Order: sequence, then C-alpha cells, then structure tokens
Amino acid sequence: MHTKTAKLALAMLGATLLAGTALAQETIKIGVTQPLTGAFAASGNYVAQGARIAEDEINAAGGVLGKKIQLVIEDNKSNPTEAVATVEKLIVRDKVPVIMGAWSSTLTLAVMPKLQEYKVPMVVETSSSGKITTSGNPYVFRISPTSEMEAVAFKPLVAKLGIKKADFLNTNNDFGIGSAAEYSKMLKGQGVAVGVMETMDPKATDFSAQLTRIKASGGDTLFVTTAVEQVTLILKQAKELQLNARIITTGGSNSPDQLIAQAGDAANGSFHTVFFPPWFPEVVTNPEPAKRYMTEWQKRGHEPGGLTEGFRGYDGIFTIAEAIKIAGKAEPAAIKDALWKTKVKGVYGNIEFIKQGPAGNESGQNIPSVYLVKIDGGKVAKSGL
Amino acid sequence: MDQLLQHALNAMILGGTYALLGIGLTLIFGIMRVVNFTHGEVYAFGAYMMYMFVMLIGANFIVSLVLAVVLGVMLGALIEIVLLRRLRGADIDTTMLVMIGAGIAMQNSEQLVWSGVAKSINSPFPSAPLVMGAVSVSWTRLFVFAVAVVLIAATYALIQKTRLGKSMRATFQDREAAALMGVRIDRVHTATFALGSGLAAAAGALLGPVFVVYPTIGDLASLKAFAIVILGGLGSIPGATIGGFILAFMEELGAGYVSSGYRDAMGFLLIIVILLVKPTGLFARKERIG
Amino acid sequence: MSATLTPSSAAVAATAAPGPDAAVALAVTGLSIRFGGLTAVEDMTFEVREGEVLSLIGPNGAGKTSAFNAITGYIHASSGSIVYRGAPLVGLKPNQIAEHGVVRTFQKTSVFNGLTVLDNVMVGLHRRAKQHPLAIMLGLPGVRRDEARLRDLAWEILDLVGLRARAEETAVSLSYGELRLLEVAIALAAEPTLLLLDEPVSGMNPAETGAFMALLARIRTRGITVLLVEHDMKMVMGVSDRIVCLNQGRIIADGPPAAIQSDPQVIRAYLGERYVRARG
Amino acid sequence: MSRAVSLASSVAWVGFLVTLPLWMDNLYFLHVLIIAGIFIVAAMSLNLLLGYTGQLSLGHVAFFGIGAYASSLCSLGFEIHVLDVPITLAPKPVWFSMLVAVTFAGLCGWFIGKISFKVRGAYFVIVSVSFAEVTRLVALNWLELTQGPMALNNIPFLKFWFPGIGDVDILGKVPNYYLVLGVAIVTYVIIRRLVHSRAGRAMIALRENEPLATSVGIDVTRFLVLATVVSAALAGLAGAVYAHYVRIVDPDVFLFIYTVTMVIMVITGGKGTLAGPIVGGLIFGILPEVLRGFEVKPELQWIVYGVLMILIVYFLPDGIVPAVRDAWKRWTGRTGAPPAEPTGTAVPAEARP
Repeated sequence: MHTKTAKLALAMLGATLLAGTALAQETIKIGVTQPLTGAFAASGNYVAQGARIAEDEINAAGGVLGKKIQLVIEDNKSNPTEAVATVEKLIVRDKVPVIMGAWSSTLTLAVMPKLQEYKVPMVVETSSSGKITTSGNPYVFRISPTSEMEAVAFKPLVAKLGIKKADFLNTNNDFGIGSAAEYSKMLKGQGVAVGVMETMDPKATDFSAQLTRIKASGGDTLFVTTAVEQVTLILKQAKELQLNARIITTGGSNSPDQLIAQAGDAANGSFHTVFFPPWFPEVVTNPEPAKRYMTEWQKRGHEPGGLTEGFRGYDGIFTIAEAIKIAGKAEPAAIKDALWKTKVKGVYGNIEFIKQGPAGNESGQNIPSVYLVKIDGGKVAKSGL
Repeated sequence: MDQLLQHALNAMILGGTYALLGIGLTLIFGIMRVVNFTHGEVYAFGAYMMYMFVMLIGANFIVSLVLAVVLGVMLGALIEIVLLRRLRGADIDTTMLVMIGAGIAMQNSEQLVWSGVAKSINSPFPSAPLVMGAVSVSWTRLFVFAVAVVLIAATYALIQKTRLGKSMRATFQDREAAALMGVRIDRVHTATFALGSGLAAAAGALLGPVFVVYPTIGDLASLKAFAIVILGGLGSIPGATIGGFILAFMEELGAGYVSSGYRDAMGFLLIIVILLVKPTGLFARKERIG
Repeated sequence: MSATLTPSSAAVAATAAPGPDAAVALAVTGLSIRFGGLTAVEDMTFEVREGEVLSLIGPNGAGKTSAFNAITGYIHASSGSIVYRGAPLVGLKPNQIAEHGVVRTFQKTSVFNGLTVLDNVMVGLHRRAKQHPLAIMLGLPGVRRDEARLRDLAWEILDLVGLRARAEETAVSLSYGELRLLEVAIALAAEPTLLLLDEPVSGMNPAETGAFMALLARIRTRGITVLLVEHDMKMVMGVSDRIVCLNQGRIIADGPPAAIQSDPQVIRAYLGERYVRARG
Repeated sequence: MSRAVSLASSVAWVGFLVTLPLWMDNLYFLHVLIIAGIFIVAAMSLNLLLGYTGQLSLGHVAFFGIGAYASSLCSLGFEIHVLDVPITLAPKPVWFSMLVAVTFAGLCGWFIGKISFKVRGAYFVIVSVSFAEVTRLVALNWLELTQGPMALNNIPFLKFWFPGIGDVDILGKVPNYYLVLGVAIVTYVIIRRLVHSRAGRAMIALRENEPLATSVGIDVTRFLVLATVVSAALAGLAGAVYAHYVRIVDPDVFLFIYTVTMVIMVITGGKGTLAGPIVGGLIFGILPEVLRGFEVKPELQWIVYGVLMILIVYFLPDGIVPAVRDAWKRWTGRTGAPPAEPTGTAVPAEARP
C-alpha cells in the first residue's frame, strides 16, 4: 500500500510541475540569485529591490525584443550550497537563459561550476574576489570592481590620511580574505606597517575579542571588510571598547546612511569605500540613470541606506537586457557572446567588459569608479577620492 | 592584564543574560520534564517585540522592555496551554518532538513577519562608554547587566518566598505527592512555562539592542541555554545561574586567547566533557537520568 | 495479603528434593544494601543448592526484592559477597550475570509489549544465537540457518509454557496470567541454570496458580535451580525445598517448609506481636 | 500482507523506480528525487537509532556532514599544518574517498556511541546536538582544511566501472539518480537484515524494555554502539553521495534544521518501521515542490512542516505506515496474519527496579 501513496504523490507533483511550465512563454525570464535571508540579507534585498526597479523600467519602455522581461528571484540564504541549488533551479526548472548574482564572492564562486556545466552566463553585480574573473570561467561577467582595483584606487589616500600602521578585521570568506589580502599588499608597498589581521565568521555578532586584540595592536587605522550588519556592530563595539583607530570599511557594501541610522554617533569619523555616492550624484559618470534610479528608489519607499547597494541590481538587469537586445534572442550562448559587445551607461559608470583570466577562457570584467566617503556629525561627506 | 580585565568584564555582563536564559530553561525542565526547543524562539520573540516597540512604535525603552517580557510570559502560557497540557504524562521524547515542531513554526513565522534582514535596535543610553582605568563598558551593557541581576533575584524570591514558588518546588520534588497535597499541577505547569518563557524573552529583549535581531538568533540561544543547563545540572536554578557565568567566561576567554571562531564551540565542548566526567552536571543533586 | 500458613498437600514438589549434601550453587554472604540512610538488607547470608527450589519470604519491605536486585546486578550491594558456581557476581552488570546463567523475572509484569509472543521469546534467546553483525549485514547463509534454529527453540519453549496458540499475538493482547507465563518463557529462553522468580503468581487466580506450579515442576526436571520470592504461601509451601524468611532486612529463619511454618519468629513477623501473644 | 504479496509489491516498486528516468524527461523532477533519495538514506539510517533503539539522536546530521566533508577532502586532497608539520594528502579516486568517508563516519559513530551512551534521554539529546554544533564550528573555522565559509568547491564526481561498459561518469541527473537508487536499496537491505536478526532484536528490546533486555543477557552499550556505528556509517554514505552530486559542501551542511528534516521524515512515515523513512522522505522531499506550485513562500512551507510535526505527534503518534497497515488489516479483516515487522509503538519501559 505504500506504493499507492507514493504514486499519488508523484501524480500530484507531476501535475504541479506541468502547471508551472505550461504558463507564459511571452516573457523573457531572467534568473536572480541573492541572499534574501541570512548574514547578507540586508544587502541582498537591496540588490533585489534595485533589480525590480530596472525590470519595471525596462518593461514600461516596451521590454526587450517585443517581450516583457520577468525576474525569477531566488533566495540563496547567504549560503554557498543553497546558491548552487538556486542556480540549479533557475536553469533546470525555470529555464532562464541568463542569471544575475550571487552577491557575495563565496556565493558567486560556488555557482560558477554550474554555469559552466549548463553553459549559462551570469552577470556578477557585487562580488569582489579576484578569483572570480581569473579562474578561467568564460560564463561570468562582472560589473563590480575587484578588491585589487579598489586597493589600487585607494593608494593615493594612504599618504593623505597619514596611515602608519594598519590593522584588519574581515569576514573569513572570499570577500573578506580577498579584500584584506589586496589592501595589505598595497599598504605594505606604501611602507605602512600591518599589525594584526583578525577574521570573523559572517554570522558573528560579538567582536569584543577581536577588537580587544586590535586595540592592543595599536594601529592608527582599522580596515574592516564585511556587510553592513556587521559593520554596524563593529562600529558600536569599537566605540564601547574605546578603540581610537580610524575605521575604514572596504567592499562598498557598507550603506553609510544605514550606519548613521543604526550605529548613531559611533559611526562618526569612519571612512567607507562606495561605488556609487548618492549624496553627490553630480560626481558620477552618468548622472541620468543615477537620478532615475534614485527617484524611483525614494518613490517606492525603500531604505535610503540601500541606495549604495541597490544600484548594483539595477545596473545588472540593464546590462542583461542590453545583451539580450544585442543577441536578438533569449538563448544562453547568444547572450554570452552579446555580453562582450554590450555597452551600458549605468550607475556604475560606463559598463563594458574587458577580458581577464587565462586565454581562451576569459571572463568579463568591468572597470567602475571607486569613491571614499566619510561620516562626520551624522552626515556623509566627500573625502577626496 | 588590561586585556584580561576587559575580557572578564565583558564576560560578567554577558553572563547575566546567559543566566536568565538558563534559569528559564532549567525551571521548565526541572518541573515539567520538557526539553524546551521553543526557548530560543521565545528569546527571539522578546528581541523582535523590543524592536517593534522601540523602533516602529517609538515607545520608551523601559516601557518596551516591560511589554516585551509581559508578552513573552503570555506567549509561554499560551504554548503550555495549547500544546503541552494535553501531553501531560507523555514521555520526554514526545514532548520534545512537539517542541521542535513549535520551534520551527515560530522561527519561520518570525521570518515571515519580519523578513530575513537583521534589525537593529537603538538604545537611549549614551554611546560613549563608562571608562574605568584601562577597561570600559557601554552604558547599554551595564543596564542589561543590572536588569538581568534584578530579574534573577526576583526569580529567586518568587521561587523561595511565594505560594506559587512553594508549589513549584513541591512539584519539582515529587509531582504525585504535590498533587495529593492539593497543588494544582496544571496551574504550576502553566506558571512555570510562562515564567521560563518570560525570562527568555527578557534575555532577548535585553540583548537585542546590544547586538542585532534576525530570525535565526533563537537557534544559538536555545543551544547555549542547553549548555548552561547541563553545566549547572538539569533542574538546578543556582546551577543555571553559575552555569551562565561560566559559559560566558569560557566563551570570552576562549575567543580572546584561543580563537574567536571557536567562541561558540566552548559551551558545547564543555557539555561533552562534563557529561563524560559527571553526567549529572556540576551542581545538581543526584538525579535520575532520563 | 492472605498469608496462610497451612501447607498444601496438593502440589508437593514433583522431584525429590536434593539432599543437604548437594553442591552449593549460589552463596550470598554478609550482603548489606543501603539507600542513603535507609537499610534495605542487613548482613544477609544464605545458600542455594544445585537443583533445589529455595523461597525467600517475609513481609513487604523485608528486603526480598532488594536482595534479588543485588544478585542480578540491578543495584549495588553496599557490602558482602555473592558467588555463583565459584564466580563472584558483585560488580557485574545484569547482562554479564545473565551470561553466568543467572536469569530473573520482575515483580511488575515485564515483557516486550510491542512485540509478538514469539518475538518476545526470540529476544530471550539472545545468548543462544550465533550471528556476527557483519555476517548479518552481508546476509550470509549461516545467519539464516541460525535464525531457523532459534525459531525452533522458541517454539519449543512456547510449548513448555503452553503459549503456542498465542505465538503470533502482540504481547499487549495477552491476559494477565498469560503475560506471567510469557515472562517465564523469556527467562527460560536465556538458558538459565539459576532462575530467580519475583512473585510470579501474584494476582493470579487459583487455577492459574495451580498451572504455574505445574510449570515450575517441569522447569525443575530440566535441572534448573530456582530462587523464588512469593507471598502466596500455598504456593511457597507447595513447591519449596527450603525457605528463607526475612524481616526488616535480616534473616530470621532458614529451613524446610515444615520447620518454617511452626517457627514463632516467622509467625510473629507475619502476624505481629499481638497475634502471637494472643495465641499464648 | 502475505510474504508473496510483499515481495511482489517490492519488485513492482523497484521496477517502477528503475524505469522512471526512461519515461520521465523532466530533469528538475529527477533532481528533486535525487535529493529526496539522499535524505531518505539519511532518514533510514536515523531510523535505526531513533526507531529501533529508541534513542532520539538530534545530532545525526553530524555524520552526514562528516561523510560529505571526508569524501570531498579525500578526493580533492589537502595540505594542512599541525604544529607546523605539514600533512599532505594527494587526491584519491572518488570511490575510494567514499569508502574512507563511510569508515570515518562509522568511527565517529563508534566514538560518540562509546562516550555518550552513559547518558540517556534528555542528556543524550543534548550531547548529540552539541556534537553536531562542534563539528559545524570546526568546519567553519579550520580554514586550512575545510575552506570554512568559502565551502569546498569543484568536488570531483564519481566514476564507476561497469563490466563490459568501462568507466561511467556519475555526472548529471540520470546517473546520479541510479546511484542514489542503488545506495538506497543497499541501505534498505542492510537495515532490514539487521532488524530481523539477533542484533536488531537486541536493539528493539532495549527500546521496549531495557531492564528486561539486560536480564536475558543483552549488553546495552554494545548494541547501542553497534546501532550508532551502522547508522553513522550509512549517514556518512548519504553525505558522500550528496557531496559528489552537488559538488560543493559548506559548514551549513551541519545545521540543526537538516537533522530536524530527517526526524520529521522518520516520525511522519513511522519510526521503527522499514518503510516509514521512505514514505516520510518522499512526502517531505516532494512537498516543497508541490507547495511551490501553489506559490507558497519557503517560510510558510516550514511553518507547515512544524505544524504537521505537532499534528503527527498528537494524532498519528506511530506515523503513517503503521496507521495505514492497521487500516489495511481492519479492512481485509485478516487478524491472524503476523505483522510484517515489529511496530514502533513507544511503550514506556515499565519495571524499573
């Protein structure tokens, strides 16, 4: 009799699966995998919100190739294995021809073998680890800067800020480790002493042990690399422990407005690299899309703190839509080829892909701008990068 | 030395809330023989209530704290009446399975209502710390510690001095005899679960503003509460209090001098070692296992 | 509890009682058992000879079950020694004591409720099975042969206790009397040389008790020594070769049934001082 | 159900499952079945402990994760430094790595069984949960070995040698489906043989009535440890298959929620029955996809799981399989037939001296 039960379940499942796929071939599906829950949930949700804005804007303008685009957004739960599962679902079940994701470097690196297996291209909107574009995966196209680019852009500021000894506190994942490695390399090249290099689990909330050691190390500057949730806590706890070093956060997922709202005056005096400064939209390369994006973001009542993150999703979807237009059809191979020819005037700047990685299997890499801002008196100020 | 002092101070402060968590769980286990997997979820509930009152409604911090604890007490009473009352007399595994099911449903309800994005709660205390020589501590944490100590003392008083406390102690020692002596077991169970849950909610509401609030904070809270209770011996309130402080010291010193990554592992390693050496916990009277 | 002290001539031991020169099987020497401040058994010394049926009697709380538990390893003796066929049993776990052939039943009915009667006995046959775990998982033919052999043994035991007809029933569906027979069947399956029965006929009606006494006689013919704790004096007087009477943790009498019956200390223990004085 | 009917239904079942990929071209559905199958193997292994010995192990995912990590690390190779002494392992073939994983998981089971069966009930539960949490934290923090939160990626797939065909890559859906099916059948057979033997009866006896079991000479620790070793080894096998299928492992494989998933599968299907974990595993392996068809959010799906778990404990405490079997028996009215296997009625051990 257990056979019967199982057959019934199978029949039910078959029916629902059919119902799911029979619908709508009038839209072009674009897969999105983002951390909507878990350690990076704040950032992942911002990126998804930005992507939704782009989706609606593109569809309002008539869509792509005469069809509307439809985002299929999956939650990768800030977890690499889940990220792989979402990509598997998007490609095998939803049959998307192209994907945007997966926020964190670790998540992106995790899904890359699947892209190769199914030959589906992915636009990487946030991840910063150098490995992503140098490991010879021809299906990844990154619009965000690498940690190395960020570190190089930061170089002139070392002397300006008078950094003599730097300590590091970063997540023990590809994002944090990669960033700390690039920055420390750059700083050593500039003759700066590097003190302690502390790491933390992306889910940790108590950093008193690390901060106590950092305080003992006595550097004048602390480089912090993680997402906004942990940055908030680190600023608060550093103040509690009277850590007087200047705190600089790298990686651009720091949402300074959110820090001001949540960390209060503990955020004062901290520096943050961002890849889009919504406080001074006049300085960006393409003020037009930036203003459209910001207006819509405010209109939808999204968190102001998310502006520095959401544009990544906005640009990512525009990049994909443009590539589909150039490809002339919504098929993975065509979109992959088209991405090499895609040029988008985005919030990141002028998005286009240069080749990186081993010859024959190059990945695409964009070169966006990097900005350093300072929080002072509860407000974000330019700091001259 | 300064570093050690700072670690010790941090541990003291954290230990207070750990003790709250542990006392709540150990009361529930000792009196009801229920391994309570909803404990961490009530902790998370307390933290989210604090977020709601302080950040969304804009209520006074202290008023919010009181409301969060009261709601935690009510939630606990509700869980006991709806889920556990009908399982009176069932074996420990059965109630445990029901509690696991309830815990899953509660955690995901939290995620459904509040989304997976971590919430931050602002505290009204100045962010500049209180500085004592080389060590410093934030006013928020001091407040948390003070409230925790008051709650622990109040719980002791309740258990030792009140009629309800007397009934609870009688039930703990011998349920049948207590029932024969006219103790209303149903009422004692509801009160116990409500009290234990109130303490968990208080711990959540107190630590919410210190850290951040997200749907899965309850997982680690539950596990740590188990660690504390095992340390102190199932059912022992003084044990749970001391266990809370021991765990905090282990974590803080482990994180400071061994590896910060293994902070949370300290408690579990301790449990495993203790159960091998002295299976009844450090402070329990000899008690039947099972 | 009706403690009649009149002997029953109906069911005298089927086989001749072993003489006093029979070898000592179980020797309990100076056994004391204390729980906290409470003394359950105090300096108890007695012997069970090979092949005999020895009964431990005494009022409730006299320490009979405690002695049983100590002999079979369920509680720790505070002092004293327990030796079975030359092997000291103190400190061994119950399963190790069973390995020595000392097997017990429990005062409260105790079977494997969820299993069938046959499976209950199959569990009891644990000691007689020869199956290596790896052989089991590989499904070797030796395991299958061993299972068939065990099954035959189980049927044989069910025949002995008279439960063959109920073999496929779940234990919970048995009547009270049948359950008590099943307990004995489980114990017999473990191949005891010394069988300890803890109040086997309590709660049975006279017909069931009679049947049980007959079963006991059949068990004796297999050469199994029996140590019995029982309140039913009719049964005790009927089956025992010798009786040890306990009161408040101490042995107050040790002898054949006829001697025990007329022992004033025993009568006092059972019926109280006033009764003895009243009788003069 | 007579033996012949039972055999016929098993053959029909297996035949159906073997031919499934031939007519089912929905690859995603196969993926769902593969994952469900892996969890069924894990749930079957848990059932040996939870259902047959009656020990509620809430750290079972530790063995699954240890199997996954051991097999991945062995097949990827690694270099670690213990007190500055480098220890290197060159990559090994996947089949060999899987064997290592099963052995290693079994050893961990032996260790845990040895140390923790001093304690029972609530204590055992908490020790098992703690053990799983410690393994997760080790996987998270021993970066040199496990890559921590960066996960072990690009895990090689299994190559299997078939006589006459040569090496076959177990890559993609269909080969993995057959691999999982094979592993599930082997697991089922092993557990079936075990529970119908002296060892299995000893385990069941401990669940039903421990004092009585020891009185007939059953060594409690020995058989609990045996159950844990076999259970851990099979869970490790499931983990290894999982690792070489999804080809990525991260520390979250040790999360409590996966143990809970296995527990739900076992108690829903029927603990202490052979078919229980399979029925439960199919239901909870496939239910998420059915719920997705109704646009149910994942949070809501888990709320449904939690509530279902409570309802099962209240209203179907023995699980689906025993309930259906009883209904079948009542319906056919055949009372004399023996039950196919011991039922999992949780009867509290009575006589504790």
